[in-house]
Amino acid sequence: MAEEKNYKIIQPDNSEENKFLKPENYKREVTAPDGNTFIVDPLNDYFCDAKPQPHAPNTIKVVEKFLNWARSQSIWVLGFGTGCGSIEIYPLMTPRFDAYRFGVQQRPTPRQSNLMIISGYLSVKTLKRAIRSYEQMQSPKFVMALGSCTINGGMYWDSYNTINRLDHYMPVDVYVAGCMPRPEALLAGFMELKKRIREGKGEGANQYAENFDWYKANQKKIIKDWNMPDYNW
Amino acid sequence: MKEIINNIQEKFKISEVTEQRENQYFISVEKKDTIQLVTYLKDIEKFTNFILLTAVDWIEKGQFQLTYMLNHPSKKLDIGVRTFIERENATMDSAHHLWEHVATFQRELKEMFGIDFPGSPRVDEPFLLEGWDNIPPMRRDFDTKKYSEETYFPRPGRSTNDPAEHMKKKLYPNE
Amino acid sequence: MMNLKDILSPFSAWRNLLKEPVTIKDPLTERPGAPRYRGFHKNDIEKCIGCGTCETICENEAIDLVAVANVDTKNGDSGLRPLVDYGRCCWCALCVDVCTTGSLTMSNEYTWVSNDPEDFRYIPGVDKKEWDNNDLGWKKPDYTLIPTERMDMEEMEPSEREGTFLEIVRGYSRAQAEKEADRCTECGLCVATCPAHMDIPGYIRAVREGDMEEGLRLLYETNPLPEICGRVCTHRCEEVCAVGHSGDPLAIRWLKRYIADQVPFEEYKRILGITSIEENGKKVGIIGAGPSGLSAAYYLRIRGFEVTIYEAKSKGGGMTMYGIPKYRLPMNMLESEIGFLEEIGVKFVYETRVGEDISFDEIYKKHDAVFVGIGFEKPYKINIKGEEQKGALQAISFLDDINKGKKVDIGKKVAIVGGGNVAMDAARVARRLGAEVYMLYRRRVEDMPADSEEIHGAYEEGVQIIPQTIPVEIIGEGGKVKSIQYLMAEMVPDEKGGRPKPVPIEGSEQVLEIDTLIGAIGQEADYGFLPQEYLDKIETNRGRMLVDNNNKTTLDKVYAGGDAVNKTADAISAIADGHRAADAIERMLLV
Amino acid sequence: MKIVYVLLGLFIIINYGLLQAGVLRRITARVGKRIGVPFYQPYIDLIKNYAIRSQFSHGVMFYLGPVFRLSGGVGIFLFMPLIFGNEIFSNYSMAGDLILIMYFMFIGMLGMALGAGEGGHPYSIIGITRGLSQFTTVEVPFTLAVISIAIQYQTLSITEIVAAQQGGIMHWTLMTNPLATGAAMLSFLGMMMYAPFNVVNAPQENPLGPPTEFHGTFLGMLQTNRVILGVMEAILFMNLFFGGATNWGILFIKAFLIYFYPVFVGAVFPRYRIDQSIRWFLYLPTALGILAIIFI
Amino acid sequence: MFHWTPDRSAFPTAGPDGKFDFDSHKLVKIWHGPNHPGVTGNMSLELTISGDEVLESKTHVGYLHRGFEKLYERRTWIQCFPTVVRMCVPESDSNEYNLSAGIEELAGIEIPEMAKWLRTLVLEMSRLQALLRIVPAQGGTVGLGLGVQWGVYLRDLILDRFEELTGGRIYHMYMIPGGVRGLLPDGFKERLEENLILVDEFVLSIKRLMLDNAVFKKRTVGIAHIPVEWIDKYGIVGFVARGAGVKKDVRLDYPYLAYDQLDFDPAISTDSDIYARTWIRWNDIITTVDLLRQIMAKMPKKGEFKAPTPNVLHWQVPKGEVYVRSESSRGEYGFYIVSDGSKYPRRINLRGPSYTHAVSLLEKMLVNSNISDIAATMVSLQTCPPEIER
Repeated sequence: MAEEKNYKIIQPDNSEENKFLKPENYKREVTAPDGNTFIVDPLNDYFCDAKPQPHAPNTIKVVEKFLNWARSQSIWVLGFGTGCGSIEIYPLMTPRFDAYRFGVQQRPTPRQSNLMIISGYLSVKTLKRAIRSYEQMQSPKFVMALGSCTINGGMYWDSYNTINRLDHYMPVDVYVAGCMPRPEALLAGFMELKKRIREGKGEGANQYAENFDWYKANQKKIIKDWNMPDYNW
Repeated sequence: MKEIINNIQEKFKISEVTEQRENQYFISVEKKDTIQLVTYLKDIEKFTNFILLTAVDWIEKGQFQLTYMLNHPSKKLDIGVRTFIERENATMDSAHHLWEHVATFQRELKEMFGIDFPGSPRVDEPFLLEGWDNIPPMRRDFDTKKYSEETYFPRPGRSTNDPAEHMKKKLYPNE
Repeated sequence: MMNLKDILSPFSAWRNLLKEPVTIKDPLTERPGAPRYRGFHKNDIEKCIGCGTCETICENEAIDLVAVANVDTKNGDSGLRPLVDYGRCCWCALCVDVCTTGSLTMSNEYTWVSNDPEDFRYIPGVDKKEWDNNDLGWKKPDYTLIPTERMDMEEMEPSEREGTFLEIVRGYSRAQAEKEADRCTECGLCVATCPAHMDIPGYIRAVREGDMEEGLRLLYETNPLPEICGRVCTHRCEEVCAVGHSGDPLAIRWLKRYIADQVPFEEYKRILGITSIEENGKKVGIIGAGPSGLSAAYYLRIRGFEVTIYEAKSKGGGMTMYGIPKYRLPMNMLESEIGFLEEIGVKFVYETRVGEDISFDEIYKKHDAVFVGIGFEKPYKINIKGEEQKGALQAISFLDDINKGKKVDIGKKVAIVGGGNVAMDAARVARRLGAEVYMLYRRRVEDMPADSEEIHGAYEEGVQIIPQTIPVEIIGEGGKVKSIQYLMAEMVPDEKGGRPKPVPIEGSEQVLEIDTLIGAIGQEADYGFLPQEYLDKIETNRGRMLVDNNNKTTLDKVYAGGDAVNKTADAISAIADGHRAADAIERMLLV
Repeated sequence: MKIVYVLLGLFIIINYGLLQAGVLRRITARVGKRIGVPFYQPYIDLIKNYAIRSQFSHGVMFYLGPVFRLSGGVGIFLFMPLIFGNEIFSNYSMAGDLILIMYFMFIGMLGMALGAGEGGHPYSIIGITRGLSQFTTVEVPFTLAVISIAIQYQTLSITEIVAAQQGGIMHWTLMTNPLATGAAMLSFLGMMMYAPFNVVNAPQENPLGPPTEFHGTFLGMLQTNRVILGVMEAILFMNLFFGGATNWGILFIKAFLIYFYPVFVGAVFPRYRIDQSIRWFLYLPTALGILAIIFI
Repeated sequence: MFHWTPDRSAFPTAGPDGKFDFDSHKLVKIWHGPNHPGVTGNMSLELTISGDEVLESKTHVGYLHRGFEKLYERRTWIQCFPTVVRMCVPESDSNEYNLSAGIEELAGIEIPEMAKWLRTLVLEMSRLQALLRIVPAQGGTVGLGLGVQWGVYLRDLILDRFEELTGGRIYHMYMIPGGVRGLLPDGFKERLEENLILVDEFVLSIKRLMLDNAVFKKRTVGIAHIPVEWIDKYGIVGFVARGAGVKKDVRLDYPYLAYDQLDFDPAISTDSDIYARTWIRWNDIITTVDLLRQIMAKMPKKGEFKAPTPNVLHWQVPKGEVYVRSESSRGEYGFYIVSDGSKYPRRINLRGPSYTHAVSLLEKMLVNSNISDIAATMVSLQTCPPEIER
């Protein structure tokens, strides 16, 4: 990519939401090679397309109940091992515990996944990717948090690079205690999640959309570098 | 091993020799001689296996200790070359030309301790952290607990009691 | 390059189609954790003493100590119980391994799922959980993270002890002391038990770190007679020591002694920072130079009071001087302690018995406050026939005479009546004088009020203890004791729930030939010095003065402490009394 | 009236395909010593995907991709005679339907290419590029085999080919033209995208490949298509090489066996790299196809 | 007939500043990870590709950075002991051993004989469970998931033995400074032997499925070749070095614990490609199983298992520095420990094999390789991000 400056930075105002903004995230007026100019807001354009919208459940109760049942029986897990707990996903998806029989499958892309397992501690760097993955997932989506680290920092409670509580950054449906939780405990977590989904309580996606500003403010407080790596797609 | 140490002592000014084990020695050398000594150990004494390069923060003395850990693969000897550099504006000569992986160590030291290695490839690129805007975290004057408590919302509602204090409060509050 | 075998051999995997899958049908119920599994915590709430060692070792600060309803704070039990935060715990079980009582364990339960992150905290044993009755799980293994064995104190061989009054105990060397101090968990349970509430963890830390001056400062904060306490303290702190639950308790007394021994007296003033005292012009009179009086004197003096001590005897120290044999407490220690007090300006008026040489009234009028530390001087009589004969002694006067250096002829066979520390001292002193010693005690050996190490020492030195005996008559011959007749007793449980009572067995009379009989069944205070007008105002209860929380008697301006006030009747309580009274006097006079 | 029969056939095929997928997953799970999913799991997955609440689009072609793909599958179905000699389930079979079906097999892939390209994810583009290249080479031996049997039977109508094979196992193309069958069955491995020819959506390399960005209803459509396409390709091979079916029972058995064959191979082999797989198809299967034409 | 090699002259090349011209439309930049099934653990590779060929690769780590070495400044020596385990997830016991051995060396503690054997046992079991996962995973990277299913099941059986012996499945926290935390439970030997028999069967079946598999060979033979000169240049250790014909094994070179009383000879190959490295690790399974049987036979039945240590609550390890190493399944695993004589360690630095394997070596190896081979290359180096980042 050409390094020459073909844009003009627009100075932001001194409002509260711009407090944590770094210079590279200021809005900018970019001049295209053909002479047209347009404004780029790195925060929006590079990270999140638009504020997510809440999606109401189906108004017909019976239908919603049936769909929730289907959702609970077909949980596609995003194959993103964020921390050490992911090592226990191996036994879970293999003969010993065989979570497939409970409708759990792994999916390599967030677009098709319903459940994100935050397997333990999240460093700031991973948190950014986890949030991006979470936002790419489609509603309804669920989050399962493994281990002490997601509840109150766990072993890394005083580390400068790991978050202490996950519920400040994304809505969590189920916590599983352990360090790390055994596969059985994870299965118990899946059962609890299924129960919640069937009861219609798995509305984390809507909760995220409704409190988007709060979540975003928390995230912005610690993620100093909002720039995504330069994808050219 | 003794022989090698003697050889080095003849050629370089070694300030301290510590024998940790029969086959593991640590020697201290001045900053300006360090890379020369490491090169000598690699090329002449055949300590061809570079194990690690790391820093220790001696904040009381205002110094960083850099340790180059070298290994002699066939004679099974380890030698740790220690050198002390100033903590302020710490810089050190780069050794990336000797082994390919030294650059990685130097990149980490630059990020975690703020020790500069001019000329080392990609030394300024962040290695482990992203968007870090505080002092390099491995420096001892960086308080990780304080930073964590200020930044990462520790879950409230915890409180503890010291047994002795508590018993005083309960059993003999007036004394 | 492809050979046929390479194409066909992978298909062998299809054999598994005919085999039964290895999947566990119902993992949640079929697979309990292993017998050693480190699952969720359990705590035996009765056994736990709330020492907080688990909290100290936890690297995640996952354990809080919290007060729990139904568990009272008492001696040796802080009343706190660990609360575990599973948002922090890493299941390393170090807390279990380090637990001093072994009350904390782990179950083999491992599933805990919730949607509320605030759920994951509980007090094991108090908040009921389904795994509370799980027998399996990690238990404290058969090893120790805190050394359980006390450093042996070097002692004089029992066989060498006869005929000498040299100190038995040699004291710790530096290495020994540091090793012993290393065992401390710094829980601080002992602080509450210590009558003087000394900062025991603090000075033990000072020993560990080799900082004797700091140690001495800490000692003097609450105890101005560490040299004495380091030797003869009843060390009730060691009874509640957390480490003692799974091994030997810390040798707290010996460590105290170690600190006091390390620092020469000349340095005290500098270390304690009392180079100059700002006088405040108030006067305090102290009756009795026993531990309580000395303690009060020290604390009052360093706060600028003018302190005068009236002592009937020729030397200070009270019972520690006259009652404790010198093989336990060498004379020079006491003298230097008192010398130090004199050095900082405490006035001693010796050989002045209040009520005889000087009237109480005078003292009361002359001073802004009076502290009474008269102790128990008057021994109880055994109250049996023949007690008036020659050769029937009282332990207190016997010990006093010995300490003064008088020769006492006790003959070849001596019987001691009683089972307290004084009796032990008398017995062991008598042994040192070369006599054959019999000890007659009403109850069983385990009921003896004396310290176990005293009993042990007595046995070692060859004192023969005859328990469950009730002396009936002293048989004399020519006005001199010849033998003692006693009845054997049986222990009858007390209906009211008190300790069992000895009841004589009819017809079990036995006679023991003796040359000397020493009675040591207790003492009482002598209030003879008080004029009647004061005696009326000072209320007493079973021979002890009634005092309030500040050690103030019912008489205005008069404070009291020591044996004459508290039941425990040991030096450390007396010192605490003195300190408390000093504080109260300061409050009364200065604030 | 025909349309009702066709819809009925489609209904049966979809249900059969879903059940077959479930059963096959159970079978492969057993090879891995597992129990595996319940046999009705594909139904639930499908319902769940259609029930996803939020959708977003990368553009018009992103919508059309799955539509194209589904129309490819349905197109094959429309022109494929299912049951020989049964008027109801012969669909829109006609004289040149073999050509049409081969066309529909490719159009789905092309549609997918458009959709995946619009999706913008580099991995879906890499995946679809691989998919197109591999499918092109897969088509080579298959086309040669089809030409061979077209020469053999002198027709391009599937119904007639099936008719010519009636009268016992010895009349099947398998027996009468083993070379063409061989070439076609090898290319069938590539068509079904099981290992070793599943580099298109190899999870360890380009997570999922073309459908990376597809979600919810889009993914549901792709899944539906996958079900129809898989079964229909098996039925095509059954019709061309294994004597067709005269009733549903035979159809289910034959289709299952034919479908099982790539699964059988795929479970125990790793995947080829794209260049290796292209090369592989251009060696043995193509040679067989050429021989089939020569020795017809 | 169809042999074709890419015409490298037509490839885009980096400009004088070392950067690529992305406007040429001949290049794509892709991020391989962290959310990608093909990377080992949570790390990512920034790849510049042209077609299927990688032109430049950069390793990005730090997704698992927890700042352990910083945390040790605040933790006493004993508090480091549970923490240090988390530095490498798939094979945690090397950490425990290194820390304990380092502390023991500095403090001059000799551990009891029984503890030595138990540690050896645990280290070998740990190696076995790591290999049971990673060897079939090499097949998984090229699309053969079946072996993983079998291997992870057996690994789980070994984890059961771990649970029985140490009380934990993944993080055992067993080798406490001074010794270990318990003796073998009753019947452990028999149960372990039962599992080892299953492993024996597995060794054969994985050979039939994977090592004797035509397609697997096609995918791995000759791929990701490491020349022998690179061994010192990149600090290559363990099985990767052995794959290139240099016998490096800490157990042989610097015998520790009871290894000098055991008889073993790790496999060696000169092919230095993915297949050779897989084959070596497959052989390592056999070696390890054999070692475990030797250990169980030679181990004393009873004995002290922990040497007395000072009170751990305020243990001041004497001043000094030491480098301790052990052989993990990935190669030499070293701890550099500096004590300033206080309650807290001055510095504990981990040097894992992945530190060079996954960064400088991988970056170099991936250049001009096919993107399909990246996952296989990474697993063939057995990279483990947590030990790079700590």
